[in-house]
Amino acid sequence: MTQPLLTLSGISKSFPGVRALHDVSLELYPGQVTALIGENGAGKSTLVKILTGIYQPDEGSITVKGEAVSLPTAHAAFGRGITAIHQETVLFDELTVAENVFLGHAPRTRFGLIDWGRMRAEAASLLQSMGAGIDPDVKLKELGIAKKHLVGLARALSIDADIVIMDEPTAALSQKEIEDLYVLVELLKQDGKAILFISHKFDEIYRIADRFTVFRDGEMVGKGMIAETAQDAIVRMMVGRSVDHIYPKTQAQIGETVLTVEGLSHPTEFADISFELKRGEILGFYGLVGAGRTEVMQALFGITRPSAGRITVEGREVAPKSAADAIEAGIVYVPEERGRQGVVIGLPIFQNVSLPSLRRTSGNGVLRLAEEFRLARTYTERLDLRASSLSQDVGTLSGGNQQKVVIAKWLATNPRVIILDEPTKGIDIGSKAAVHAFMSELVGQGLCVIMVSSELPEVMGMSDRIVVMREGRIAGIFDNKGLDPVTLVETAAGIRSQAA
Amino acid sequence: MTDTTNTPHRHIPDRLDNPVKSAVFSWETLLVLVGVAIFTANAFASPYFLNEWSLSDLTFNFTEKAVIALAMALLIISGEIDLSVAAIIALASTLMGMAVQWGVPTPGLVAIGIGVGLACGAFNGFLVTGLKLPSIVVTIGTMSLFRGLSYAILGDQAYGGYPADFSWLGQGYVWWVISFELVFFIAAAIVFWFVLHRTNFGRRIFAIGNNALAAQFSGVRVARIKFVLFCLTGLMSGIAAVMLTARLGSTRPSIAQGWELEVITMVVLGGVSILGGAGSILGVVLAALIMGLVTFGLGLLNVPGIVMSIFIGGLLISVIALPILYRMWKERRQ
Amino acid sequence: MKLITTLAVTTALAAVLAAAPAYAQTRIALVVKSLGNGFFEAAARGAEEAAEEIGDVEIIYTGPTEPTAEAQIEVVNSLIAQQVDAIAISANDPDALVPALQRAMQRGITVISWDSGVAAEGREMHLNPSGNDLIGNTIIKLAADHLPEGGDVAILSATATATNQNIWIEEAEKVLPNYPGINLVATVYGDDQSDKSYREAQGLISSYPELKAIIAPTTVGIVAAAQAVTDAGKIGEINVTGLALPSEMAAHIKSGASHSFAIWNPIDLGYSATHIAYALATDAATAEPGSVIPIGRVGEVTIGEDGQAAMAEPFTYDASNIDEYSSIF
Amino acid sequence: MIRFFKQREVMLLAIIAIIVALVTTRSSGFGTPRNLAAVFNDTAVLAMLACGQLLVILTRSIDLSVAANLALTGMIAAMINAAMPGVPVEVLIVGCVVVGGLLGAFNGVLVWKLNIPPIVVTLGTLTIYRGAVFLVSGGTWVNAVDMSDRFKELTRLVFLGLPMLSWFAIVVIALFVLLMARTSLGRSFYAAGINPTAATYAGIDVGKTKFIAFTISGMVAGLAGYLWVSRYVIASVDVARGLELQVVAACVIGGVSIAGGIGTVGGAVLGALFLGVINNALPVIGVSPFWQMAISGAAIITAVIFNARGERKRGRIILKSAEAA
Repeated sequence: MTQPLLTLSGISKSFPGVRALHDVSLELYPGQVTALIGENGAGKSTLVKILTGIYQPDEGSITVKGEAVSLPTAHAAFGRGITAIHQETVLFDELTVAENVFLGHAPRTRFGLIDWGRMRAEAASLLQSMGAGIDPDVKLKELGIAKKHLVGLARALSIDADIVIMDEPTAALSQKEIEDLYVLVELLKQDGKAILFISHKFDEIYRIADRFTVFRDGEMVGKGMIAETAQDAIVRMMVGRSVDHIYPKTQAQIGETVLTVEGLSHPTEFADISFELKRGEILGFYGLVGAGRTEVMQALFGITRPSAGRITVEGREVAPKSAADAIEAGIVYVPEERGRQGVVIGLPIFQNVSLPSLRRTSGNGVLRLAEEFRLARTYTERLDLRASSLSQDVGTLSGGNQQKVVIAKWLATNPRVIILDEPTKGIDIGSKAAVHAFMSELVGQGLCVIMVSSELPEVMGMSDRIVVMREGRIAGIFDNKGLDPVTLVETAAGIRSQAA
Repeated sequence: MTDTTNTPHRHIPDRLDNPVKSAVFSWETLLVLVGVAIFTANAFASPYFLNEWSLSDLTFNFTEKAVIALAMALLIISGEIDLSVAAIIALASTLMGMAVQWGVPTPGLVAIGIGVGLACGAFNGFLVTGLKLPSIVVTIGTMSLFRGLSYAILGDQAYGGYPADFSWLGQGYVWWVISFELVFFIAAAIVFWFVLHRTNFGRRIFAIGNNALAAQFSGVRVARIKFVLFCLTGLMSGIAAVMLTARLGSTRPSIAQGWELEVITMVVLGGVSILGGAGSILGVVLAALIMGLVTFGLGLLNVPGIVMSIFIGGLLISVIALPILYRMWKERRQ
Repeated sequence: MKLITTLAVTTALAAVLAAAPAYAQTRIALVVKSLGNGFFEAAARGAEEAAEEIGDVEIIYTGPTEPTAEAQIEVVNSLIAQQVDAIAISANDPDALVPALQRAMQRGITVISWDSGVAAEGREMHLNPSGNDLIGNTIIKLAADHLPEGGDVAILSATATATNQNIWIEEAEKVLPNYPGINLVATVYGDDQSDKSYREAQGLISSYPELKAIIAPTTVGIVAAAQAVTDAGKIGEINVTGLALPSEMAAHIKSGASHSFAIWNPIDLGYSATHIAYALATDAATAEPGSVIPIGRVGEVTIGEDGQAAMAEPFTYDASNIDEYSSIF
Repeated sequence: MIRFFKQREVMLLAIIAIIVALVTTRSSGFGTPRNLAAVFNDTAVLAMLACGQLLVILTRSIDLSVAANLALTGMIAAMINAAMPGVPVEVLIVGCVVVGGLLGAFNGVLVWKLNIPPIVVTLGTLTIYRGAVFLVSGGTWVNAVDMSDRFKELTRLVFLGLPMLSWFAIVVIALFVLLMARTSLGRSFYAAGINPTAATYAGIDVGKTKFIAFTISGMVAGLAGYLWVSRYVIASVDVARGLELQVVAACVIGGVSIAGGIGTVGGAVLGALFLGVINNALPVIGVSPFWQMAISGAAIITAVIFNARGERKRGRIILKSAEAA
């Protein structure tokens, strides 16, 4: 049996009040992909930060190629041949592609100065070898998210690292781009690199990983070979119990049309969007990243201004010029980027919940705290929020609980239409199930829901009907009864077209 | 866990901290202690300090600046800044002076001063919220522009001849040694306290300062509120211009030179986060008092003004740095 | 926190100890436009000299950091609170200081202005360093004396708001007809900042190729103008003159950038102001038109109809006497 | 996009050229190489300071203490020169750079280690350093007579037709160009400003980068301290009061984004030259000097609007990718 390229043993790390990792161990083998699996908050990100020199472990040892090492800085991790591709694209928008690839380890001239010519040439050949047609001279901000990921990957390859950490690399990628990524991972394996692959998606873990390690609550709870282990077994390790109903979709009574969108267009983002939404219905929006789904939703929510089209809610035409207008019209939006757009970190939970409803909780513009607490309690308890008090800063909550605060905030406004944009992205299985159950409950009460999701099982599991978008237009609208997932994927990718 | 309807819900308390306890360990408490210490030190240092007229004169050292600081605090809490406030005073004062030459009576002068302030504030607000420009550079620009216009109008001249009843606004006493300026400042502080801490508008300012994008996504009309805050800051600068002009009885383009930095120092010293999202009116009022006490106290000892400014600068950095250093020291000991 | 308290208490104690013996004395505050200006430092030395001469006088030399009226009012307020016996002020604004100084007078404090005046209702009398007409005439004469054939001259002033500079320029313009051939082409303002004055002087040099003299009735301006002329290689072509302290201009007299300049003696000015303030504060004299106040070694002044008095004629410095004075002030 | 930014600098250069041309039609002496060299010489200090400020602004900070730093180091240099004329001027210059660097490093430490917002730190040190000038000098001036000839002459010596002051600026600007374009340190200022998180992952210590930026800005201010005092042969408390805002203005006019990460040495220098040309042109064309301030204010506002338009010129505006955190 081959020796591990990297071994972690007995690693512990605590933050004030939180034990992030306790006595965990991990081995990475050359030429193999090791999947790191765990719910959010299990300690995966902390581990990545320790491996890349951002955090220092309180206890434990790190061995690279049989040599005990310490990684005091990101630079030191570099030096040991460890590199990471992060969940989000952590790169530099204002710099060129070539510089993004080589920042910090650029080729030098004889005088120790940066050699721009060689840098460009090397970046170009690297990108070419990856099959990515990206001009090394353009600024990164000119690229779409998927291409940015490829640049991130090129950066990782340029470092010539032995150990590559991929932290949810497919989270923002489309199906086609994910396939391309798998090819690259194969190449890396053939090169003898050790890969740590972090993912929430079991299908991809089974597709590319050789080994797995499972974390739960900061501890290592299991490891083994993928080929020898069944999916349920891993899920049980992750959650400490078995999850039966991931998609508890119950059929609600479908009623009259609530929302009608006709010919909604925008100069650059989308065109000619028309659909209807009925009472008690969950309408899925599926498509590749960048297909324009979020932009359509934000237009309905008054954030982006459409250039043409009509929106009617319960027969009344609305033209939201701001989120405030949309809320008044009964349309609310749970954004994908929770931290930036969803919650106001720094304000306590109850103030987050009452923010859009202040007009109702106050008397003539004067705050009434008791009313706010009452409102917040009603909705957060209904969503089973886990918090020590309503005056707690919302920033101290986990991702899943923050999402509950956002949903509570909207329920408190008595909406007609709830738009959920990637509602379960980056939250743990437990909270995910709670969000799904709650969606079912909402439509049961006669609300209607639009759910934007890139997760095929989620879209298929939750929606009554599915709108597929491609390149800013609607490529098809499907009834979910007996729908073949292949149809959806092919429509989204433009392989198949359907007259809706 | 997945069942959200039938099981009894977990109860979440409103608060955990005892409000009294959190009030005791607040920034404002620190400021009160600093203020009392300086007051006591002043009383010991100078036999002339504990005298009703001295204490009354002391208030003139800060009231006009503090009136602007009230509005500036709201603006900074919302995540913006206005460096042009002193220049607004210059322009407002200049136009009031111009109006005097045309024989405009006192009510008209006050209206002009406040109106010019409001217009300047609206101009800043338009540039920042309408054209989406960063407020720090916009107001560096308008700072030159407003004062520059004042220079262009006045040149080497000065305006004087303000009516006698006008000067009461800057020099008059409402009762005993209590000046009009002080009364106005206290009234304005109460109004601002109420608006910031007790109204929806104030709550929205905090939300914007913590996360403007999320606030916008929660239905807060961010641009409109920021615009109002710029107007408010301009308005208060206009009022400060009225009081200062009335107190001086003359207008020159160099009036209120350098006040913007003093006003911002006051706000930051008052515990308002320069990054936005946190702060209180009580803190700003206490900081204004402290700055008045320090400058007047050192003045009584005939300490040169420039040494006072070192003291203020040091105070600004140290009151912010000391709690951080203390926290670091405590963490290291653990 | 603790540091601040300690500091404050220490300062307090030190001040109490220092201030204790001061009560019996006559306390005269010499308030200047701003601290850190060589001219006023020299005046303060004169005041100290007068205080020593008189005996039981304590001089409080003070002023704001920035030359603004608001800052000066704060200084005056703290002097009122200290119940000083007299305030002698060189004002940043003739009108703005009036209310504060009136309050001082109401509280029984003697108020006079010197150097840069306060409007009549804000002081008992004003001591001009010299007659405004004399100064106005002198600055033109200094230029004309070296221009027998006449020529273009320009004035580089301090801030556009400086009272005294403006009066002198006005007076200078009045006497211009007496100097045929002298042609005043421009008046610019350097704001008493060296870089701005320098740039304004450069502007004059390049805009007026026929320029023969720059007159700067302010000490920052004249130094900057002399430097600009030197740097432009125009020594001998353009004569820089005006009002300045000998120590500041010594180098330029020697280089030839300036043939001559004038100034009253700032030491004498501080000295005289102190004597007058003392005399008025102790009721040895009254401030009414016609009264004559002795001012020690400088002689005496007579208060005119407008409540003003002039100390002495400006004194001209050139290569022959510069060394003698440049080490004094 | 690179092309676009280059274009912007060309545009600024063109605007400056047009102003020079227009002024020359009114006063023929203005456009002569001799006078333009004088204008450059006049702007040299501002341009150098703008380069230092560029580093600080790139890292999402601001340094308001540069002018006070300049005044303090200048005063110290002048006082040492007056007291000990024997100390070689070269030593004094190195001393100025060191003292200025230390003052800048003090700002940097407060920003780096205590995480105090830069605007608060430098607002505080601005008043402290300015006050310190008063304390060290006791309020007195250091005049031409007190300074040694070499101290005064060094900035004026003409070499290849330009005074040494201009050469100092040219060398400093050249060093900055080299630093920013060709060294990893230079690139790390951009990286730290564009995306601090990503910079950390790329092995850049963002706090330390800010510290270095403040230190370099301080070093430039220190050098400028000597140059200023030598050029205007006077050291006083009031030296260069208010210059800090002009320095920031030069950067803004030169297209440096106050949000960090965007800006070039060329832009900052051109921004300074723009202000220099305006300052020098007004007295020449006989515009009342009282208009100067209003004009430079209007120029700053126009430049900000112009810059913002440029930054916004993007293809697809997708909200969520606007700021890849």
